[in-house]
Amino acid sequence: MLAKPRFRWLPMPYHSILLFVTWLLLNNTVAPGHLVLGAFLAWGIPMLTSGLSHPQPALHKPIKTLRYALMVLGDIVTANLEVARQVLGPLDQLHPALVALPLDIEGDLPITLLASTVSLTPGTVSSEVSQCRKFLYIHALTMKDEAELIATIKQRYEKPLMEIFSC
Amino acid sequence: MSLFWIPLLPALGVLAPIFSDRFGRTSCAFATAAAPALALLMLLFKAPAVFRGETLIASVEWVPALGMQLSFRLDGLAFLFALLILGIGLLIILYARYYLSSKDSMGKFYAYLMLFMTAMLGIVLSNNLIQLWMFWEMTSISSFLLISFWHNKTEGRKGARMALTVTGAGGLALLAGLILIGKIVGSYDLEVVLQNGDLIRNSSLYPVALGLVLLGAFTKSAQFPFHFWLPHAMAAPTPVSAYLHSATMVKAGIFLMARFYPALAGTELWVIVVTLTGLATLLLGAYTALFKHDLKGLLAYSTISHLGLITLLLGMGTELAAIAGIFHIINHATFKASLFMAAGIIDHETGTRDMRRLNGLWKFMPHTATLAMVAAASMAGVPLLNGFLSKEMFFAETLLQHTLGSLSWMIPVLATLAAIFSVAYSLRFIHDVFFNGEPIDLPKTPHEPPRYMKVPIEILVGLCLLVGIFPAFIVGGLLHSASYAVLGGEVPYYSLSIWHGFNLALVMSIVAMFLGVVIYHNRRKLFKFQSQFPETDAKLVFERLIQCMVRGSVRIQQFFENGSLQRYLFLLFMMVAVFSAKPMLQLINTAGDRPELPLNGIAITLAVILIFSAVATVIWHRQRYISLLTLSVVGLVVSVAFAYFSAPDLALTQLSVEVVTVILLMLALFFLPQQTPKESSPSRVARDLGIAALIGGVFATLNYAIMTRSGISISDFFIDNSKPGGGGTNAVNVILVDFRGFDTFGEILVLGIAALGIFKLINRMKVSMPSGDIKGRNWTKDSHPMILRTVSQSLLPLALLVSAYIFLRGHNMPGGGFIAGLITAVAIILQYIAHGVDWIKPRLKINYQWAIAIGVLISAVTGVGSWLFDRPFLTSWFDYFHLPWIGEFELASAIAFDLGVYITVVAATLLILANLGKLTTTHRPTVEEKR
Amino acid sequence: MNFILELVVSIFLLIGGGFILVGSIGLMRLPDFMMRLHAPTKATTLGMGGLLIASMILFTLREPGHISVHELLITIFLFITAPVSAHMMAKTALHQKLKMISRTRGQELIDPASQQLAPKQSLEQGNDGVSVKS
Amino acid sequence: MLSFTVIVVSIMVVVALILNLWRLFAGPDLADRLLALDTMYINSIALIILLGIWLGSTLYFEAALLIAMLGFVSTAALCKYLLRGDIIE
Amino acid sequence: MEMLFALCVGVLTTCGVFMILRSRTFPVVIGLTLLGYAVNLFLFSTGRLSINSAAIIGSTTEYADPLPQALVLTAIVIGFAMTAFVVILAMRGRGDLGNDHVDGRIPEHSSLSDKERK
Amino acid sequence: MSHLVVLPFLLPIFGGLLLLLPPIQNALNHQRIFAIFTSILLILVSATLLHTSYTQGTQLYMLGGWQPPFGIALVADPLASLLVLLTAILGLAAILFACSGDDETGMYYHTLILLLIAGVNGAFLTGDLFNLFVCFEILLIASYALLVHGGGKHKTQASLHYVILNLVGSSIFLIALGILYGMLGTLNIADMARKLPLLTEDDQLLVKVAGLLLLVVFGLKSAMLPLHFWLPRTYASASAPVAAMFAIMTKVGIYSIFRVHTVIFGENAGNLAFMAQYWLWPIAILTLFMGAVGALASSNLRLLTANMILISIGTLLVGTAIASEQAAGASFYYLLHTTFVSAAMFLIADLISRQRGKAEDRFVQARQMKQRDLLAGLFFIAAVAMVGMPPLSGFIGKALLLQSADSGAAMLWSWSAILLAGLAAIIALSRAGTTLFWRVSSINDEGEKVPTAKLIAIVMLLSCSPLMVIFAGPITAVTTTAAAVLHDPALSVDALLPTITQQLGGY
Ligand code: NA
Ligand code: NA
Repeated sequence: MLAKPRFRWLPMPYHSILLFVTWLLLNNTVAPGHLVLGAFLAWGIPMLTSGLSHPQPALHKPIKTLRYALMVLGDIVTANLEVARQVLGPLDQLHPALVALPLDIEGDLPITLLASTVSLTPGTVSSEVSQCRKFLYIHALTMKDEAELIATIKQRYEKPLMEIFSC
Repeated sequence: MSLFWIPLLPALGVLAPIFSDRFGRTSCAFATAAAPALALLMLLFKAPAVFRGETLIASVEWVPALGMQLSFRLDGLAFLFALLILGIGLLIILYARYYLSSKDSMGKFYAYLMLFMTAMLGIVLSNNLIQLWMFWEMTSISSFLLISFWHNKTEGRKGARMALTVTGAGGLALLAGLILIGKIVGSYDLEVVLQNGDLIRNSSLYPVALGLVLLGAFTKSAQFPFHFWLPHAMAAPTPVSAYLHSATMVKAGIFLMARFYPALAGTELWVIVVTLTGLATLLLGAYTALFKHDLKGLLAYSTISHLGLITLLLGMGTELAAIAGIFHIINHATFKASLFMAAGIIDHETGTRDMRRLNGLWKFMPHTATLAMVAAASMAGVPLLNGFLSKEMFFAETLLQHTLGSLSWMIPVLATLAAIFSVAYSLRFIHDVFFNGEPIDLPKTPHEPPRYMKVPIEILVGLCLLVGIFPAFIVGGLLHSASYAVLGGEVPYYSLSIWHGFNLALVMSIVAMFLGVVIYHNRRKLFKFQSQFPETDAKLVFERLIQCMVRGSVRIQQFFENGSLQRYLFLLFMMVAVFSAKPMLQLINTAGDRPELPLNGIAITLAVILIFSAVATVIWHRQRYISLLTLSVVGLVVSVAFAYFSAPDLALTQLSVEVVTVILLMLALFFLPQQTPKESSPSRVARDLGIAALIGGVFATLNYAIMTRSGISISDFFIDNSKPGGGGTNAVNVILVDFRGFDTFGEILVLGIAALGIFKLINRMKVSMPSGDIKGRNWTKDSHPMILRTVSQSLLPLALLVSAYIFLRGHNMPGGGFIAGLITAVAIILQYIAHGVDWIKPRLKINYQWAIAIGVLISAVTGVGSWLFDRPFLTSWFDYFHLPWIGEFELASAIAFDLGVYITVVAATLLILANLGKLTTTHRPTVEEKR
Repeated sequence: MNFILELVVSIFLLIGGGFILVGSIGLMRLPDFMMRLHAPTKATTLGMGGLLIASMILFTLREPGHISVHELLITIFLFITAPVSAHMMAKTALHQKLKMISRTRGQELIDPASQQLAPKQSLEQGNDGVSVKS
Repeated sequence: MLSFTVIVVSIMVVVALILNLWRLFAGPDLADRLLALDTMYINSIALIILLGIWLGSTLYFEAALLIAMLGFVSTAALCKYLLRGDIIE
Repeated sequence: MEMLFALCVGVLTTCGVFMILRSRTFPVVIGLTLLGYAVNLFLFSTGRLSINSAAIIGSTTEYADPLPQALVLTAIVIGFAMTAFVVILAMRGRGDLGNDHVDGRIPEHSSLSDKERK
Repeated sequence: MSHLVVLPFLLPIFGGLLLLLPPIQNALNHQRIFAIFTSILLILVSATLLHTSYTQGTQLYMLGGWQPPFGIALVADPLASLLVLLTAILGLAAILFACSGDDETGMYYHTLILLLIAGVNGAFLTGDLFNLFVCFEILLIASYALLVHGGGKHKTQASLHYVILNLVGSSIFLIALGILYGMLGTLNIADMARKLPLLTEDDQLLVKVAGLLLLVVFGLKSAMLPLHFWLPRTYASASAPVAAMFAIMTKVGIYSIFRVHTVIFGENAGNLAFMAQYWLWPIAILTLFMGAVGALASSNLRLLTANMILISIGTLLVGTAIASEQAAGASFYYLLHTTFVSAAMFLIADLISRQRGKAEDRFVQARQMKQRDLLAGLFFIAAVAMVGMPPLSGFIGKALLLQSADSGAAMLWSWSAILLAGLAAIIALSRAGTTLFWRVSSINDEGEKVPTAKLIAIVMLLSCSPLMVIFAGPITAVTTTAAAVLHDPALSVDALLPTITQQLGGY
């Protein structure tokens, strides 16, 4: 399941693409000179840093990834409106809770992505991962029902992530 | 030019004993004597010319800046002294051959002696004041070595140190005096000085100059009150005493007075000071000598007394008195040298110098006794001996002078008194040692010394007799030429005959003889009388004085230097405050004429945040973690301020440095206590706040004053030339890599050295680590949180890309090698934080030490590269190129320079932080076990 | 056109500023650390997104032919790092067993969480939950 | 209009900064102060972006980017200190 | 604005100097850092304050004085190197001397001892 | 185009850095040989530079090809060149001495010494005040690292004080620089001298603050009172060759006082002409006093030597206080002398310590040294030179300086202070010598013999003293010229700012 360097001379292809795009973003340009320079850097930097990375599960569904990202973005906006209301509203109506989310997803990167998503979206902050990687401890700003919260997260975020990483 | 050889030969002779020591004692003595003998011969060849009244001068340039030539001058006075130095010196060499025991290092002794002889000759032959002083001080040093020759004896060490201190102090005064004379006259040339006596005497600085010169002379010649060192110099081997205290060292002071007689003498001040000093010394020496039980002690005080006599004569200011003084110099040298040598023989043969034990030696060593008795008689002033003649002249002069006005009669009376004691102690020397019953348990059974040990005494005693009987024939010429030199012109008539008729001087002599015998006869009563006074040992007093000084110094030092950095810093800040506040008090306009920027609420709020955070840092400084957080806020606001005031480069740099610094401080905090105890008293806090506020206020005022003043600046040059001259549009960066690239080069060097130094510090560091945090909670076991690990990993390539971006655009836009380097370093540090040293180590195999060297070298080589084009170091080059499709781009040597900066920054930062991290990795398990 | 541009930019700016302020108000107002953590992590991050979009629009449309998309990078960066920072701080708070307000549910989880253990008694419940789901 | 909005938003950000500073000073725990500092980092990014908009200059973008990157590292390190004491081990 | 700037410099200086006068190494380092900020701001301001005039040729019409900026940049870097050294030296001092007092020993009259010492 | 001027800076840097890289880095012996080779080369280069600047006049080197005052210029006048040569000789001695073991007790010894030399040389050669700051920092950071060389409590403790004090000093330096740039708009020393008279009287007061703050900074480096506290402990705890090398460090401060306060605040400075004199007099006298007190209070030879350095600093400060061309010339001669001799004394103290067992170099009774005569001889020569007694170089320096005092008050103060301090030195050193060498408790043959390399290093330094006497004529000719150049505005200012039509902007 773990991605092995598929090409010796291009150890991290996704990274390289990301870096290439980033370079163009940084320079606000698609001028030929920067295309060349960006390509060079996108190739060279992974060459240098590949030694310093843990092997991670590969992305299998790029399209799904994009869709997931957009969904999260939407959730962030709505989550924030909710949080704003909660923060500015009466505080005694908040019912914070600490919850242990059982994990089905495996692998460092997927778990990290899930944790990050959880932190960015409705009223929850991921606080700790158990050593066995089976539980994600979550703090909720306000929670009505624990089971519902867990189910939502698993349904809305964990499942697509598992699909993306095919695990 | 042959004049040079006279001092030079003994100087070279220093080496002779060192190399000939191994060939036996006699060979060593002969080898040593060769140089002075030759010098003496050369001196004698000059005698006719000198006696004709000529002054021989030989000089070469040496230190023009000091007005110092190497210049020697031989006139009558110099001739007389050189003769004594060389002549008696040769006798001493012979004498010492037998005196020194086989345990003593003869080579060393002779070498010191030659050094001393050179110095003495240098003094008497100098024609330049500074040169004279040079040799003068050399006598102090070499006599120190000679006096302390038996340095395993406390006596020798302390005596030598005392002599050195006193004569050294006098020497320093003399130097000041001589320079003063030189300033008055405008030259250090003795010839010129002696010709300008009136100029000197009329100068307003004359009293000071005279005082300083006399201080030198009096200390050297053991004049009251500086006489105390001389008796303790008797710890030296007797040949040394015989040499130093008869003809040389102590006579140097006398010589000085005689030498400067034409320039300094003749004023009322001179007469009073010199006369009174001489008189006091004469009396004190003569009186004290009688009570000394040590044979050499008696001779020492007698020497002091005779030196006083000569000083008195030179002080009286009449020409004939001066002549008498010079005559007595000769006579004293001869009889005192022989007496010392005799005393040395007695000491050598009996093992003691205590006159209470030494009795009746006549039976054991009649030959030596005879010689000693003749010399002692001369010392007492017995007719037909040379001592009598000069003493007669002395008496005659005391009767003629009017030095003390209506009290002038006291001088002949006191002189007679001194002569009485002089007769008494001479008598004691003869009677108490050679007669007066049987010796009392001597360590050795005395007998005559080796034959040749007596030869020097025989020669000198012979001279005493010859001069005493045929004065004019033997020393007439010598005395005349010396007097000619001292008086600096015509010599008045004087008679060198044994019989001057029955006059008052003769009466004084007879009275002295008679009363001297009477006093000696009744000595026991006198001894008893004297014993009721506590004897003050000058050495003890001196030592106590020195101890007192040392203890005082220690106390002063401990008072000021209490080892407290806070005090040192306080003084530093005080100085800053005083220096900067004083001119500010005089400043009329605080604000200048430059219009100020308008204020706005956002800036005010940011300033408030800055001020509050800074103050909070101070208030919470005992809780170190919090102060670190507030400090970060200060840094953040400063960065924003830089951005606000049009300095994006500075903002970037400040930000990145800030983060690295905070990481560093946190690393340190782990090994340091996490809290600061309360130690300062409220008054201390108030004091510190006061000085801090003062400095802060002054700096703020200065800052305001400068900012509001319009001024001139060279900065337009950089704006104008940044693009055409440096090839970049970011003027700040062009200054850094081009206009002032040298500064930047130095800066990365500093960074590199700091990293090396820190590595050095870390290398042997012993650290203690807390097993829990500030509230005693244990640390978590999760050393590398998974999520942090995962994300940091992905951030690394991104950060590297950003740093490449910052690096490449630096020349034209905010950025550059330094910032890029810090970004890279921070990104890698993040990896260290997230993954730990053990994980990174095998994956990142960079030798940071090499990388630092290579980084700096890249910059340096880029700079040196311009030499190929015959341009100075760090001259930059750039050009624009065109490639199809890609378009125009620029290549500049500054990029290579900046690359060096980048590499150095990365390597230095990582060398510091990564190694600091490593420090604990190996120890960590033990800490965990402890829980 | 110019007015519309300014309007759009202004709206985004105000949205951004508003969220930033909300984040800080939350930071100030909320009663315990874990709750306070929510406000800046979400609101401030989103607020930043608003500002950056405003900047992006402004600099891209102000001059024709000039695009300014690099602000996107900061946004992406913040969205990657903010949850991690929050996670680390939450982890710290759990480790230090910081007090949560009393009505917080699931406080018994603080102990296992701070030691990174599985929640013992809630393990069965968790299993139940999974079984319910399946 | 835009300049007015920028001023208004700046004031909002600055007020946010003040609130953060209050939290930094008030604590009560180290974690609170740390969170306040982290938020201040983010808010200062906002301030710099606003400065860029106000001046119509893109020169300040890098500073903002850098604060984002470095602020994260700084927060991570400060957390690590509270967790482990030793931030690099 | 200049007055405000100068005020900040003054306060930073005051705080820095006061902290430098403390007796333990860590506060002293903090003090040196604060003084460093003050000094950098001071040096920077000798090019006079100006807004929207970064010395990037072509970006504006008026340019701030780039020279003090370059000097401050150098000073920041050097200051960083020096701070790093003194921080490590302070650690070394704690290791070698057993306490973190700047004099390497805790004065006897001090009522508080170094509790953290092991 | 000749690059001679920049070589004394670059050569040690290249040498020092190459030492860090393979193949030299691999073996200590390679490092030693390479370091010695570099320092000998440096001596040759410096001597050539001195010859050039003495015979052909001041050498100006415009770094980066930018004209002063815009770029940084190196200015090799006779004074700077002379001091560069002095540094090179000292460096060789420090490297040579360490080759028999001292370089093994810590890392990077040779590199750090060479980089220290680079910093010192840079400070001597630069004509730019900010670059002087940078060079100061180079030499300081190298000195920090060297100070802890060998390890041990005392070094750590002394370093803490030394480093913190100097960090504060650096801050003050920057403030002063800021004021100067803010008011004069330039960093070039010569240019500052030219622009100072153009300011109004009120504005000049601000510059005066800067000048006095610089005096504090340089005073701290040169250990003048009351900023001297770091010196005795620092020097006494540093390892011997480092202490010897440090002998030049205080001189950098003195040099800077001469450079700044003669050129910028010299004859042409109007109201500010020689404004530091007012403070320098009492400071110099007090420094001499504290030096003398310290010398008398010293309990071991290294401390004593450190205090002797303090006395020499006081003496040199008298030279700065007199502020005449003649005094400057005298001071330069004395500076050379005292640097050689005090460096040698530190090295000798180390040899003595190693042969006296636990007593080390403390003034207590102890066992006899294995090579007492040799060490006593070396000590004697160094001591005689140090107290300024003939026939060694100290006396010429002292006499020159005394001679240069020209007013009655100057004579009174400088003479009495210098001469009395000299007397204290005589007392202290004679006590030291007699105790160390003659108060012997037992004789045994333990202790290491003096290694040849160490002996060579010491003899090299010591022989400079008699050589400075024998060749006093030519040497004083150089120092006199150096002083003349420094005091001549045409040479020290105008000649360094060639034909620029200054287009000055304003704020
Ligand atoms: Na007797
Ligand atoms: Na560690």
